[in-house]
Amino acid sequence: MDTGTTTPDLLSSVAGSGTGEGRLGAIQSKLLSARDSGRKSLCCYLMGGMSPDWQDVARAIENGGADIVEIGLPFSDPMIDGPVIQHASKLSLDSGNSPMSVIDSIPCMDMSIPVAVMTYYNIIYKAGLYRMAGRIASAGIAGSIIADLPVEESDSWVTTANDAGIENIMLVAPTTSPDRTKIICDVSQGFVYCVGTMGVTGERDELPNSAKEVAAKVKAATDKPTLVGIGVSTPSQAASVCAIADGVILGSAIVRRITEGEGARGIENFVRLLRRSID
Amino acid sequence: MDTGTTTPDLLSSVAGSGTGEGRLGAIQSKLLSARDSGRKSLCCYLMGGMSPDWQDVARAIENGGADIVEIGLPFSDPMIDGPVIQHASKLSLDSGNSPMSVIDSIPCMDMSIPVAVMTYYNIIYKAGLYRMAGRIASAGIAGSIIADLPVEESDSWVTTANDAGIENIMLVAPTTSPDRTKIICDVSQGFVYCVGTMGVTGERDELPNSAKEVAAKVKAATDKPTLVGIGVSTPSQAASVCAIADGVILGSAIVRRITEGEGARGIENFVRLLRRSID
Amino acid sequence: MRETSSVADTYSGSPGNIHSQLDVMGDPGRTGRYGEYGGRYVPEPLMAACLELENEFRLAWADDDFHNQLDSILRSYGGRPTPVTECGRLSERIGVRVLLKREDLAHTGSHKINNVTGQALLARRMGKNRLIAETGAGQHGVATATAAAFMGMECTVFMGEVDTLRQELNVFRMELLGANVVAVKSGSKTLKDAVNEALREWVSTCETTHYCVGSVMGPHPYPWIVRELQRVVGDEARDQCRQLLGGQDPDWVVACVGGGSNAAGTFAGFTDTSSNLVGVEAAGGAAITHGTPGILHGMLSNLLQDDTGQILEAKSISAGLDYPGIGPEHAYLASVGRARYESANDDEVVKAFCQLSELEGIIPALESAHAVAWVIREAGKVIPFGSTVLITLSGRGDKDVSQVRDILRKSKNDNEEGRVQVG
Amino acid sequence: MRETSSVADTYSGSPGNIHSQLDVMGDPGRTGRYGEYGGRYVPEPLMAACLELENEFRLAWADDDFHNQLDSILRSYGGRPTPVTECGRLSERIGVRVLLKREDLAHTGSHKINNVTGQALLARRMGKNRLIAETGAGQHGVATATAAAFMGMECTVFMGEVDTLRQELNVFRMELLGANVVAVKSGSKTLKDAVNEALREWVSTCETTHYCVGSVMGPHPYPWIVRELQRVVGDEARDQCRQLLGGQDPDWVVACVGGGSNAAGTFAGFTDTSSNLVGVEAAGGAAITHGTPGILHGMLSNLLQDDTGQILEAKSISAGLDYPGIGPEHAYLASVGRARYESANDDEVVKAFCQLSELEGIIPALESAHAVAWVIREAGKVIPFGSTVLITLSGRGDKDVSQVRDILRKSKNDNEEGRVQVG
Ligand SMILES: Cc1ncc(COP(=O)(O)O)c(C=O)c1O
Ligand SMILES: Cc1ncc(COP(=O)(O)O)c(C=O)c1O
Repeated sequence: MDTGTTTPDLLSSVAGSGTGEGRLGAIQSKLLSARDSGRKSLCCYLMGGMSPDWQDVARAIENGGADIVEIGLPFSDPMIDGPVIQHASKLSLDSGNSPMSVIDSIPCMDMSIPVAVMTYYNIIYKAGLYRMAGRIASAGIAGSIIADLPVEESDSWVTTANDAGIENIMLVAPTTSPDRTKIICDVSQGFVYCVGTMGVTGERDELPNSAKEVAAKVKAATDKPTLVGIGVSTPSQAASVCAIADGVILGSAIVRRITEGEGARGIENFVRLLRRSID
Repeated sequence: MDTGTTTPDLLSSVAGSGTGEGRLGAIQSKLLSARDSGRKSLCCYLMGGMSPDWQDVARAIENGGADIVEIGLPFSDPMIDGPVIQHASKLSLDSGNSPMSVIDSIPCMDMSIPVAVMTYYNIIYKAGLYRMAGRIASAGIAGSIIADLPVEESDSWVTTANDAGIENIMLVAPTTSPDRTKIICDVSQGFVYCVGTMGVTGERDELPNSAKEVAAKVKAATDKPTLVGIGVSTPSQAASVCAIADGVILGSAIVRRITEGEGARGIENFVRLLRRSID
Repeated sequence: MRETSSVADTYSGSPGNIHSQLDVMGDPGRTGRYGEYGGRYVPEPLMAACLELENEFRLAWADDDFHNQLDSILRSYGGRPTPVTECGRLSERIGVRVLLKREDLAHTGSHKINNVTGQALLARRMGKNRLIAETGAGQHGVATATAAAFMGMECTVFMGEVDTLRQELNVFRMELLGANVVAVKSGSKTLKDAVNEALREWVSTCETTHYCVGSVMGPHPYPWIVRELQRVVGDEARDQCRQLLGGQDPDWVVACVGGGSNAAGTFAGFTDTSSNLVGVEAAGGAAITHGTPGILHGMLSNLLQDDTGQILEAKSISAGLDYPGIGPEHAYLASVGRARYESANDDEVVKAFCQLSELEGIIPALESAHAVAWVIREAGKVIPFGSTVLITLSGRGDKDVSQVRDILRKSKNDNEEGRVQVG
Repeated sequence: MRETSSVADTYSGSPGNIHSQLDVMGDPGRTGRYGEYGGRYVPEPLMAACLELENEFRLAWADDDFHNQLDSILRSYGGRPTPVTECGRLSERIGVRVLLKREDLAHTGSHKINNVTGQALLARRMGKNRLIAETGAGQHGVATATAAAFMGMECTVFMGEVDTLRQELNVFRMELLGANVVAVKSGSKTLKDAVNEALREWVSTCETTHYCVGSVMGPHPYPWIVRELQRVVGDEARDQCRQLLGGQDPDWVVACVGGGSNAAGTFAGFTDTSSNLVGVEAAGGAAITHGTPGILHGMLSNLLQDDTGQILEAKSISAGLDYPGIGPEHAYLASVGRARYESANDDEVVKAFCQLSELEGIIPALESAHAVAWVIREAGKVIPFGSTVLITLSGRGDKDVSQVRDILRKSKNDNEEGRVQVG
């Protein structure tokens, strides 16, 4: 058994760990400098390997004006994802991709914006934390988002990732208590991922009230960049959230378009629309 | 509720009732005089109404040399009958016959040998004992055999039947105890019906040992005519039983032949064979 | 016994504690009479077996060892005692306090196990190593096969061919338990014919075989034996009710009636109380309401029959109540007014089935749902608001779920078709 | 908690009373760890609900009123205590003394009712009036729907689409009980996807809804809660065994393992005895034997997964064991050697199913038949002749009868075809 199990016994032991301090990573510096220059940030998600042209799409996202691209590593049981991303994950696996194959293809994509991988903890745990951190780092990936790794369980990964130079981004939810929010904000690196709605990933017609509330809560707790994802689906919703947040994360709205056959050009246009709406 | 329920509380109360004594009925006198003249008796059964020509068949039975004809009154649930007679009962009911219609057709058949009806107690009970006894007697029927009326329950019917001049024939089984045999023999009128085998009506390849044993048991207990039925199927079996018994009763062997389409002529020949085998 | 009709005259129509002086549900004597009902109308070949059985039962029932053995099996194998459940939500809904005696929790899913366990022990005592039984829906057949398996006895179950097709899974269940299932092709090919066939088989095998009758029916001593073996239901329930009701008895005690064994066992615990006893028959098999006295399967009781004495088929949604007769003691209790007998129709029963499931999380056997249906219907009418009612839930409804689904689907389709035609 | 690996080193491979000094099966603490296993790997949106649940459970479980309420419902509604049955004929056949803890007699037909009743009470305590649950074969779904009906709560059950088709009748049963059944069309459309979907639903409704997890799995505090709620099985069984065995404990205590709740509840009663504890997995779902550590559904435990961490489908004859993981405490007990985990294959299981039916008149759930199958196989081998073995019979097999019939028919046909080809 590897180090994945050396978790802190109590939340309090995490609070002082201050892993979020120290030299800034690529993601956090990029987002901070955007904020410093009065710009809102845009982070777009797609599932690695979900379509033959996914690498082109990733570049299109960059070209469209995103600040960060978030790349999903496929997992059979994506517990916080709605049908759109579940399906993308399945498409990726069914066409013979694996989390590692996705990681390994990142370097040749030659992205100039920072890349973060988003996945579930078993993918990392099974590979071995050290091995996975090395692999991610050597692929030039800047950050990680582990959907099912709450702060209590995050110590091992955060340590290992940091050693490899990876920023680990943590989530704050509408139901996260103030105390807890403070701790998560301390631990999170790159930015704080505000979960905009109580629910799984997926597009919604209306921006939930909770999206702005959680952003406000996080902004009150930290100076770190504060991006809202889950529940933000359209350019106008993105604009609305950015009244408070430092930026937005869009996933399902993009993944759905890819699934529906929209190519790199179409995605680039959509990202451009998003960019324009928050600028 | 009619008198059908005034049954004796205990077997012992039956023992002394001696309903079997007194003036002799047609059946008993016929069988006794046969015995006195060294002849064995033959009783043949058919189900009333089982075929369009059943009345002709009954006369054929007489012509073939039977001493008694036993006519079944159809009942939906003939508990001691095997498949052959069950089926005959169903045929009779299905063609619109009823117990009463069978009884009522006896007079015009103009039989010169005594007729006994064989049925189940519900047929009598439902009609009313008094009414049924009257109807049977006015049809010129001499005797009754009620398959499911053991001696304990027989008091009401025996009294009513006797008053109407009907001889009620009772059964003794292989399992009937000696004491009980004595009582049944006392109560039975016409003859004592020895159940030749532990089982339902139906033909059997071999004559069961019990056929002779039960006959011997009954003969040791009474001077009344002792006929064996159930389990006797062929002329040679009939002959074999008559080594001990005063006669035999054949039912299924005849009913099967009728069911299979054998007409009056065929039945008459079969009865003649039987007659010859026991003479 | 001979005073029956005067007793009936005195008490008929007046249920209540006046009866506590009567020895109702006692020993029916050597003749097996309940007033005018009961008796032993079997062909002579079966008399010896019936007499032997009566004698053995009298000895066994007076024998502490036998009771200890039986009680121990029922406890450690059969799941007794079964609880009494307070039905909070149903009670609130209908305005009377409903308690359920939970025979659905007994092994094999109904009260039938109480009876077969006792009879199997009795058979062993008599040196008979084979059981035969009739079954309708299969509950009694499964219970008998179960007892036979547990005690290492042979077992043959007679089941109407129609029922073997309707209840194919129960046939397999009995076979799994090691029983031989015979499909009866005579008569209406249903329960009453299965009884006939079991009796026929018994005639030829009674020296080695015990006929395990499934309800308080058949020739004496069966109605008595089965009632005594089911008495545990009523005895337990009375004690449990008194605990729940601060020493009081329920105002009403209600049970469904096919042959009448769960009702008889239940009533037996309450005859000397002031509880009103109600047996609920299937509307299509209401031998007390629509039947007339007659003799079938060895007993004098109320039967569904035509004018000429031919037995009619009972027709109900629940195979376990599809019997054209009723136990003779029930005919007696009805005649003296110590119990009343009502009926519930198929529609009410399906509704009650659904209501109990949804309100209490208990899916009742369709048979048992008859008792529930009557209580739901009469709450606030015959049963005054605020009364306390004990219902014996004779069995669980898992066996009936697919049938009810089909019924509900059909009635939904019919309604939809109806709507289409209207629109 | 931190000494885990040294504990594992000291004791691994040596089951026996040496462990009685350990606080095995105690409070897993705030982190919910069983050695290295367990934990709480859920997305942040669920953390508040998990923490609230843990806090509430700690309060409730320390509250006599809560225990009294729970015990009273389990007794008067759920049919507890369930008996321990001595299997005379099976014991004679295999040469070891077999006792069965009869969870098949509990309401709804399995041990699942113990867990859901407790969780429903807990939900009510938390002011949540809606239950959601995942289900595979439908047993836990039926149990949850039952508890919801009884307590007047709303209920939604998630069930893989494949399973809704395989277990159509259980879907209707849940609907009868008033639950809303959602057919899950994602992933393999079976149990693990139902869990995913229930978790997803919980994310959006956790403020009003309690997720009633069906086994000792999921994020802390579920494995602990469910084990504690199932502990009643083991506690009762130990007392009952001591009564039967003159104060002794059984040499072996055996239970089947899907998620592991009936085994955990049973083992909990025996950790401080010298009994050997054995969990029996389905050969096609043997997460301990063939799995590797990983994280799924909020817990770190042994999982069936490929090299890249994708979860594999479990495949077994019994839907209730078709789970690619196992409760984290079992992974722990295996790692420290306090319990051993074995497996039984489909053929053995069908045979055991038939044998127990025929010899004891008890038709076991296919799940439970795994435990029986292992005991039959190992009697005289791993289990010395003359040993005493307690098997928890987690449920009844009525739900499985039609499946077994089809299997037996198919194998009969295959054999016959085989014979024809040969001859
Ligand atoms: C559950 C259940 N209840 C009731 C009955 C009716 O029998 P009785 O009236 O003898 O209780 C049956 C018969 O099969 C049954 O299965
Ligand atoms: C009867 C029965 N036994 C066992 C199980 C397996 O669950 P667990 O391992 O949690 O006891 C199930 C699950 O559905 C079941 O229905």
